[in-house]
This record gives sequence, structure tokens and C-alpha cells, in this order.
Amino acid sequence: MNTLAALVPILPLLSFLVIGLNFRRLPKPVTSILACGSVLVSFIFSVVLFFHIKGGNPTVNVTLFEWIPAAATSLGFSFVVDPLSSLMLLIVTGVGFLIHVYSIGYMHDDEGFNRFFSYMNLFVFSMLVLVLGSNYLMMFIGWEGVGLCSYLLIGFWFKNQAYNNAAKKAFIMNRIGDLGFLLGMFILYVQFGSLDYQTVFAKASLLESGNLILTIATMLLFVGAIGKSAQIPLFTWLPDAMAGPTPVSALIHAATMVTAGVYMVARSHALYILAPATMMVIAVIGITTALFAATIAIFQNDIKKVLAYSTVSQLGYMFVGLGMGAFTGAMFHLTTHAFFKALLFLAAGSVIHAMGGEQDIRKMGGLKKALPITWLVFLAGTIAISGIPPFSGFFSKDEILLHAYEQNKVIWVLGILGSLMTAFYMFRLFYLTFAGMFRGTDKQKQHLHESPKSMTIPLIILAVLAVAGGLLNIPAVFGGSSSLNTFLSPIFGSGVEPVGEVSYGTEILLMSIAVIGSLAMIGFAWFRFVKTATIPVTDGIKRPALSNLLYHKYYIDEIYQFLIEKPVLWLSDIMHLFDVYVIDKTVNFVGNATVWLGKQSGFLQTGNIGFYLIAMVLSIVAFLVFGLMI
Amino acid sequence: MLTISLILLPLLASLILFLLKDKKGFHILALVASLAELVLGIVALFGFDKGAARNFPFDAMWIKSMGISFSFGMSGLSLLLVLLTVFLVPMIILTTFHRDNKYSSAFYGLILLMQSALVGVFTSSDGFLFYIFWEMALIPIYFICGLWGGENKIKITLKFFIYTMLGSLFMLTALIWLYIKTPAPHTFNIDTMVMVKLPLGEQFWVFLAFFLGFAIKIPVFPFHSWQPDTYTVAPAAGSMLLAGIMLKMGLYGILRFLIPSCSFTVIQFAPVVMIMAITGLLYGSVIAIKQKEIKRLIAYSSFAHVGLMTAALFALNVDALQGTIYQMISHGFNVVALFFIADIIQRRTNTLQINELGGIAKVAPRFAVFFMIVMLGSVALPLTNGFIGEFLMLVGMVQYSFYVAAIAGISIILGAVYMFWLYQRSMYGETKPVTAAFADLTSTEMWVAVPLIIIIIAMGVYPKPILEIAKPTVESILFSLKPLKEAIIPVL
Amino acid sequence: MEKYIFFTLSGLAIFSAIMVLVSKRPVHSVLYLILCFFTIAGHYIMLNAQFLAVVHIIVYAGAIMVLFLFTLMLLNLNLANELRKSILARVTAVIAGGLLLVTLVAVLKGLDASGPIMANTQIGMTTNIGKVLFNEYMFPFEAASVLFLAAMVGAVMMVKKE
Amino acid sequence: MNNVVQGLQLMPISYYISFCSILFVIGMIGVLIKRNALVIFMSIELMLNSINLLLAAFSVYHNDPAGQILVIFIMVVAAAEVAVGLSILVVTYRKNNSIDVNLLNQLKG
Repeated sequence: MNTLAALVPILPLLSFLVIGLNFRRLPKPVTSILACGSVLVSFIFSVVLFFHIKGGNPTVNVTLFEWIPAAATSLGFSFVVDPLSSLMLLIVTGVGFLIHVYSIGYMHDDEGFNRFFSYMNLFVFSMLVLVLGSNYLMMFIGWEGVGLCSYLLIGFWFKNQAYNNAAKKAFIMNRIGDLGFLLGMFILYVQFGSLDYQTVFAKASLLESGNLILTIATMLLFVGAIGKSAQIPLFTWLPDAMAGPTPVSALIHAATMVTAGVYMVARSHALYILAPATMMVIAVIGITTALFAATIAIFQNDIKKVLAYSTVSQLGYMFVGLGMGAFTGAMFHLTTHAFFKALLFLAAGSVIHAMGGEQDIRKMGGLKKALPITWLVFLAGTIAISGIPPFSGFFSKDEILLHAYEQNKVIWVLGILGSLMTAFYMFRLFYLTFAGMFRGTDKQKQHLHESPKSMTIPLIILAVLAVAGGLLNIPAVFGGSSSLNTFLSPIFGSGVEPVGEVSYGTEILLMSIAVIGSLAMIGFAWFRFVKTATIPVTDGIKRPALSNLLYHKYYIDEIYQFLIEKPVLWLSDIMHLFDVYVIDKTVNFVGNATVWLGKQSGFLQTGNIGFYLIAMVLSIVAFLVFGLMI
Repeated sequence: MLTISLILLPLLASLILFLLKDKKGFHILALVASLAELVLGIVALFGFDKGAARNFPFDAMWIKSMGISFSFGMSGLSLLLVLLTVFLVPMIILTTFHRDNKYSSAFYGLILLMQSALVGVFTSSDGFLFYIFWEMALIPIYFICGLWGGENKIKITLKFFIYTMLGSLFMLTALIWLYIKTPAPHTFNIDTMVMVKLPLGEQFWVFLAFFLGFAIKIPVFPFHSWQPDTYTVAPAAGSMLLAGIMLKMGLYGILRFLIPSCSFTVIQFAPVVMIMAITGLLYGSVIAIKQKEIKRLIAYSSFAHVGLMTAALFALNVDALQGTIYQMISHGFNVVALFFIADIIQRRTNTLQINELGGIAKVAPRFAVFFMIVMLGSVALPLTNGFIGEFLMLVGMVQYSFYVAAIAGISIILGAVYMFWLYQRSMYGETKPVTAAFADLTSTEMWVAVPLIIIIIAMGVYPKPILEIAKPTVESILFSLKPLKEAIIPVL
Repeated sequence: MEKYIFFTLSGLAIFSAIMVLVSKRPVHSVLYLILCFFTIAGHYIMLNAQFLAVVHIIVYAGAIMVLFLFTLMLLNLNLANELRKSILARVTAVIAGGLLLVTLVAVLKGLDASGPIMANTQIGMTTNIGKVLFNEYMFPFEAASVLFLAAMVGAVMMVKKE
Repeated sequence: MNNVVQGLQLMPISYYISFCSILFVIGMIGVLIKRNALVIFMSIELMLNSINLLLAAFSVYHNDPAGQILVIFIMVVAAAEVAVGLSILVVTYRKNNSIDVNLLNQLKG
């Protein structure tokens, strides 16, 4: 069982090396088989591991070798497979495999085909290391490795400088988060003398709740999560990351990488429970991001941008769940989100593929006839994300809202508001792309064709998962066994599951409020975009103030530009001038001063003998007088 | 006996090369000599036993009356630095093997002379001898930069020479002061000199003199004005030697002389030095962002890295020192690789202005991959050599004081900013006419690039052996500090 | 009685020294200088340093002054146009001289001026000087002869026209 | 002639000191004032003589012949110095047709 656990991450690494080293010569089919094959095998192993864990066996620990012999302890290069990480394993390898198959078709005519798959495999490897790592340092390796791969993949078409800037921006923002994560890690190391989860959690549990050091450490770790999972304030990189190919957005910016932050918080729940202040901060940031991103998404016109902002808002929900202590709820939402968001992105990809690269929804419309399968799966995804029963989104979001309701009514209200907005902008997107008249150019019209088999099959599988995802954790109120809860309970142990306190009646009531609200919003969206077929305003025309603000993403990018980038560049100029003119000049000054001094004493050599004689006499007199003085 | 041959071999080779006067095939001779030295180094590595304080000792009385002995010996730290030198010099020589190579045999003679001086510095266990090799190392680099440098090379090299000479004079005074203070039959033996218990007043001045000498060499913040110019003006091999190995002499000096001899003042002044070093760190990184020219950007980035190393040195705990020693070695390889890349770009496009470059990745993928890996190494991405050093150093500094480490941490972000900015502007984007004909790595260049990549990754994945060798030296250095440290160091 | 002799001799010497400076034409100053040398010889005799007195007259008055006169006449330098230094230079010179005089006297005053001893000390006599000169100071004496040789060769070489 | 001054009383040394100092200073002023090289030489001679006299006085005073020996050697040096000095004077005269000391100012800083 140990070798199996070790093999899961190693396989993608091997395939990365094979493809990476001779990406010039490998023919396309060979690379695709190699890449998808390695991920598939890892998936199979993960399934085996899953059943092994489900069968009640304890966690699987594998230490490959002793990595850094630091003073306090030696940090090992070791993996652990327990319920939480095996769930993530399934998501990463499962959804990853589907996306790999999808991208064979999508990237078929791109000359960087081999390079693309080598990066994708490197990404899967780093994600697996992040998930399987048994100490924070291993997680950090995955953390930065994933950041690097997202940089490589966003800037995949590196010809276009704008894409490169987006990639650089993503990496640097991740790096800011990583700094927070690193510092949090250091505090844990200094405080508990080790970074292994077991030892850290064991020692942490001895401390009293609200302990200052723990709060700081958890806060800093959460900063890392903000950077990675694109929460306020470090979320602007995610929409720009849409510059990468669509499978990349699906894999990295929907299913796996961005959920790393959520996984990290869930993994160190033992620390977070002892730091209620951080939990509140997480909840607050989560809900604000959810609302903030939802409002922006309403007015976006690029299909991928809308989905990006919806990802940010759904991540906000996950963090609300974590903030409320509903760790299983958050993980459940993470899983379902991975399914339907990957589905939505891939469907959007096939729409873009069909439209010959066009991403502006104002130029689409009426694609139902041309792309029936994409239409169907897109609809399934949209319904799932809007939280309409019996689709998966409903169950996962509802569980989070339930916990929110028990803990803090205000957050629950905001949560409901957010999910209404989600329903609205998702269906707005759906209707604008598929319903109504086709607004694109004629050339695009002929070019419209349904995506090839290799792309539609993953879409269908994901659609099924998006629909059936809810079965994983049907709450007691519907007679379900909330199987995910039981599965994850050894990790989250007692966990914070005050479900019992709220009677079934109120639970049903809450759910119905959310559902009816969403249905109303869908109706309103239908009315607005299908009945009266209003098309969002083209860019040139003046918009009413509010929608203009939202369309320009609250001018966040410009603000960051102004607040951070400009001062740093300005500072750099100043420092450079300071360096050249002050420090350099002082050193040169010292040099020149000695030369000048030499020149000055030159005036003594007048050449006039009389002067010399007098100088001699006077100095003798001075000496004698001095002699007398002493 | 081994240390002596490690020093004499390159010395002999350089003499032969000087006499060769550009006869055919002197390149090969230089390469063979440095490879032989490499073999010797590896023999030393295998023959090294961690227990003994002083490996391969060699003692011979030199000037009896003054108590100066011709003695050598390798501690763990000096073995690692000798290995760094021994690994880097063949690569540096290999980087000069290309078609339009205008270097004469004297050039290689100077490189090998410098190698022997550097090995001498790292292995001598006699203060006087240490100073001789310290100065001896300065002379060849002066000629290398002065004769084969870039524009207005004479002025800049002279400034560098005098600046460093000034530093080493301060160091000499401190050495002599310690010499006088050694018990009756005064001796220059470093271990006895360092054991001398100086009263506080004197210790301050000795600290100041030593620190000034080493600070100029490293360089530390206010004394760095010679560094960017010299690195830019020096020929590729020159800046590799300077940045790769020479600045390690300063750090080695601190570890070998400063910390053991004036330990109390070191603890007392650790915050001051840390602030200086960290200002240098941030200062260097911020300036590097707006640099227009590759070599100057690398110079500032190396200055920033070195700032972090010096700061970690003064955190005075096992993790920090282990991290610094490890970073010394990885920084050596990274900076040599970076200068090699700058040299390749300069040779193919004969411009180093970043905005004139673009789209090289399209034309030279192998070069782009090599540049990417080296960049990741210097940006300290996990699984590269930079990360281990950086991680251990920051862990050490957190144990010293959290806020200092937090500020030093910012350099990781800034490092990523200017490195990725450099990579993007030169590698990605539209291929400019200048970079259109950018030939990919030739076989000789591959001979340098591939080993460097292997070392960067290997040191990142499996650092244990190196850290094991460095551990005894770190322990012995900190052992003398233990009683003093309890009273003073503020924690967190 | 000796006091009078001493003072007359001193007065004469100082007067002639001043005249050396003041006189317009160089010949006059040479002659005054010779006069001054004679007074100094008188002093030697007073000190009973007879050998010195004689040698002094021969060497200085005889040889050196003759050289001066010789040069004077040869190069016809006996022209009246007195080269005048600027007033400022001369005033500073005099002040410097005065200062030096004061300090010299002040410095030497500190000596333990023990009382006068009888005049007839014999050390000044030729026999005594001779004995000492050729015993302890043999080497300097020989060195002096070499010095003379060097001076002569130098003088001749310098002035010889190619 | 051997003891012509048989009964004479020696003057106290301070007289000789002041007298010789005066002579020395006069010689020195002469050197500073005069622009005529020849007179400068003469003043130097004067200074030397004043020193000789003082030396002789001290030698007699301390009853030690070394003083007088030294006087002899000073005379030797003075003679040599005058010889060389005058030849330099002749050469300078030949070069710039005058023995004015101010002309000799080529060695300038």
C-alpha cells in the first residue's frame, strides 16, 4: 500500500520528464497517451487507496527520504494518505484525467502540444505532492510548484505580452500569499519544533483556545490561502489568468489549485478551532469575497471572466463554510464545485472552440441548435451551481448556509443574497450564449460545429458527476446518511457539527427560501434576456454609474496599480538614483578629496628660495619655543 | 598533504600557462589542470572524516621568530568552499571555449592563480598565511577585469582594487592586534588567535576592523558601491569568479574570525548588522526591478542574496548558519549560471539591454529551459538549491526575531518580481530582429549547462550530505557563544 | 681688564658683520667680513685656543676670502646696482632673526653657568690638539681629506666648459 | 707665544653665548635679506664662524679638546662648501647672467 501511495505522484512526474526532455520529437498521439495514461493510472491507484482507507484501515504513511536535517527535527520527504487527502486525490486525478482527455481535442492544432502536456503533468505532480504531503514543508513544495505551473500554463502562448503579464501577475500574487504561508510555517516550527501534522496538532491541542501565537500562525497561513485561493484582496490574478488555454482554467483555476487554500485550512482544522478570531476573519473574508465577486460577475461580458468571478465567489462560500466550522461542508462544496465548475469551463471551451476563439457573449446567442450536447451539459452545470435541488450544488451550498444560519444570522442572509446573484448571472450567461438570436459574424456561423467525441465524452461524465454529486452527502433531513461526513469524521473528529440543534422543520424552511429565491432570479433572468432579449451594452456607450463601476471590476486593478506597482517602481528609481549619486559619489568623493588635498599642499612649493629660508627659520623658532613650553 | 597539492597544482599550471605565450592548445591545458584539481577535490571529499576538527593537516615552521607557521587544514566549512571553487573553475574555463574566443594564455593563468589563492584562503590555518592568500586572490582578478573588461574598465577596476585593499588593511590591523594579544610566544595560528579573550573595549575595535574588512568584501549595504560597476565591467569569467567565489571569502572570514574572536560584541552588534544587511537586501532587490541591463540586474540580485546571508549569519543559531553555508554554495552555482546566461546572450546578440531582447524562447528552447531552471534556483523555488538555503536561513532568523524574518521574507517576493520580469522580457514576447538569429546552446555550452542544472536540482532534492559536512563546523563556532548567548538574545 | 678687550672685540665683530649686510658694493662687504674674521681670531686667542686662531686666520681670512675676491673680480660682479628684496621680505627676515635670537638666548640661558676658570688652560695649545686629533679622531681626519678631494673634483667639473 | 694670556681671566660663558647668538642671527638675517648669492655665501660663513667660536668657548669651558677638534672639521666642511658653492655660482651666472637668487625658481610645486 505504501508503494502505491508513493507511485501516485511519481507517475505524473515521470511522464513530465519523458515528455519534457524530448518534447521536440514525440509525436502527438504518444504524448497524449503518456500524459493521460499516467494521470489515469494515478486515478486508479487513488481509487484503490480510497477503498483501502474506506475499509476502516488507518492512514498510510510513506517516508521516501530525510530531506532537510534542521536543528529541531529532520524534515522528511514523506506522504500521508488519510480520508481527507484521499478525497482530494480522487478529485485531482479524476477531474484532472477528464480534463487531460478533453485537452487532447482542444489543443490538437496547437504546435506547443507536447509542451502543454508536460506542464499539465508537472502541475498534477505538484498538486498531488501538496495534497499528499505529511508536513507543512511538503505542502509548501506543492504550494509553490503549483504556482509555478500556473505561471507556465497561463503564459503558455507566450507570444502575446499581455498573457505574459497576466502570468507574471498570477505568480507574484501567489508569491505574496506564499510569504504569509512561509511565515506561518516558521512560527509553527519555532513554537512546536516540528512541521509534521501529527506532532503539530498534538502539541497545539495542549494550548488553550484563542492563544495569541496560534492565532497569528493561523492568520498567516490563511494569508497564504488568500493568495492561492484568490480571496480579497489577492483575487485580481484569477480573472486575468483566463489568458491561458481553457483546459488550464478548468483544471487549475476551477478544480484543483484554487482549492488548495481550502484544503490547507481544512487540513489544519485542529489549529483553526483553537483560534476563533481567525475563524471569524475567514468567514467575513469569505462572505465579502462571495458577494463582491458575484456583483462583478453580473456585468462581465467575457464567458470565461464570468466563470472566473463565479469561481472566486464559490471559493468565498467554501471559506464561509470553513469560517463557520463546517469543514465537511466546505470539503463537500469543494468537491461538487470541482465537478460543475470544471464542466462549465470545459463547456465554455467547446463554445469558444466552436466560435473560432470568440469569447464575448454579446457576439454569441442561439447556439442551442448548433451545439446540442454543449447546451445540455452547460444547462446541467448552471442548474447545479445555482443550487436547485436535486443537483449537487444545492446540497453542498445548503449545508454551508445551514451552519451559517446557526452561527451567525447576518452571514446566512448575505449567503442567501449571494446565491440569488449566482443564479441570476449564471442564467444570464446561459441565456446570452445559447438562447435568442445568433449575433456573431457569418463566417463564425458556418464554422459552428459540435466538438469532437474526445471533448464531449469528458463533458458528459462531468455533467453526470455535477448532477449526481449531491448523493455524496445527503443530509439527514432527506433521510440521507451524509456519507461524506462519516467518511471524513476520523479527520475532523468531533468537528463542529451542531446540526442537531436546528429542527428539521426550520432546515426545510431555510432550504425552501434559498430554492424559491433562486427560481425567482432564474425567471427574472429568463424574462430579461430571452423574453425582452436585451443585449448588454457595447463598450463604447456610456453606462449608468453603478454598472460601469461593476463592469470595470470596481477599478480594483487600477487601484492596485496605483497603490503598489507605481510606488515600488518609483521607489526603485529613487533608490537607484540614491545608489548612484549618494553612495557612489561619497566613495568617489573620498578618492577625489585625497587628490584635491594633494593639490592644495602644492602651493607651499613656490620655488622662491627666500620663502623657503624664512619657513625654515620660523619652524626652528617654533620648535625651540615648543621645546621651552613643555 | 592534500591541501598543499590542492594549492600547488593550480599555481603550477598557471605558471606554465604564463610561460606558454599563446602557443596552440593552451585552452586544453587550462581545462585539464582544473579538472585534475576537481579530481583532487573529490578525493578530499571522500577522505574527509566529519569527526576531526582539522582534516588533512599540514604544518611547517616558516618564520620561527614571529611564530608564523606554514600550516593548512580543512574544517567542514572549508572543504565545502574548496569543493565549490573546484567545481566552478572548470565550468568557468569551459564557458570561455567558443569560436570568437580572444582570451590569451595569461587569462587562464590568472584564473588558475586565483583558484590556488582561493583554496589557500579557505584552507590556511595561520593568520598571516590567510592574509597573504587573501591579497593574492585580489591581484589576478584585478588584471582579469582590468585587461579584458568592458568600457572604462581601468577606472572601475582601480576603484574596486583600492576599496577592497582598504578593507583588507583594516583586517590586517585586527589580525596583528590579535597576534599581539596571543600568549607569550606570540603565534599567528588562527585557533589560538581566536581563543584570545579580549577585554570589551579592545573587542569592539577588533570587531569593527574585522567587520569593515569583510563587509567591503561581501559587500554589505553601505560598502557596496564598487560591486555593481565591477560585476558589469568584468568579463564573464571575471564576474563569475568575483560573484561565485570571491564574496564567499568575506562570509568565510566572518565565520572563521569574527564570530569566534569577538563573540560578545558580535552578539551585542548583531541587530545593527542585521539592519544593515536587510536594508541592503531590500535596497538591492528594489533597485534590481528597474535595471535595464542584465549583468547589472544580476549584480544587484546577488547583492540582495548576500545581504540575506549576512543577516542570517548574525542570527547566531544552528539553523541560520547551516542555511547560510548552504546558500553560499547554491548562490555560487546560481550566480555563475546567471552570468553564463548573460554571456551567452551578449555573445549572440552583442547587447545586454533587456528591452532590445525578446522572444528568445521561441528560437532557442533549450536555452529557455536552462534559463528557467537557473532562474527558479535563484528565486528559491522548492526542490531547487536556493530554497533549502533560504528556508533554513529564514527559520534561523525567525528564532532570532520574527519581525526581522518577516521583513527579510519580503525579498522572496521582490526576487520573484525582478527575476520573472527579466525572464519574460528577454525570453517571451515578439522575436526582435536582434534575437531572430539566436542559436540554441552549442555542445560546449551544454557541457556547462547540463551539470549546472543537475547540481541545482540535486542540491534541492537531497541536501543532507552537504548539511552533514557543515554541521560540525557550525556546532564548534556556536559552542563558544553558548554561555554568552543565554543572557542577551531576544527571542521572537 | 679682559672685560674691555672682550667687549671691544665683540663690538668690532658685530659692527663689521652688520656692515657686511648694509654695504652697497660686494667688495666692501668682503672686506668687512675679513675684518670680522680677525676679531673672531682675537677671541680665539683670548680663549687661549691658539692653534684654532692661527688655523682660522689661514683658512678663512686667507683661503676662503681669497676665493670670494677671486670670484668677485673674475665675474666682474662688483656692480653697484644693489638688488633689493621687497620691504615686506626684509622686515619679516629681521623679525624672524630677532625671534630666533631671543629664543636662542632663552634656551641657552638655562645652562649652569658655573664660574670662570683660570685662563691658562692648555687644551687649546697645538701639541694637545695634535695629540688628540691624531689619536681618537684619526678616521674623521682621513675622511675630511677625501671630502676635500671630492669638493675639488666637483668644483672643477662643474665650472669646466665642454 | 705659548702663554701670552697667562694671567687673563676667562669671561663667563653667557657672554660668549649671547655674542655668538648675535653674530649667528646677523649672518642669518644676511642670508634672508640679500639677493646677491655671493653675500649670502658670506653670511653663511659668518654664521659658521659664530658657531665655531661658541664651540671653542664651550670646549675651553669644559676642558674637553673635542670641541676644538670639531671646529677644525667644521672649517674643513666650510672650505669644501665654499668651493662647490662658488662653482655653482659661476655656473648660474653663466646661465642667466646674474647671481640674483630670485631667478632660481624653476623647481616649483
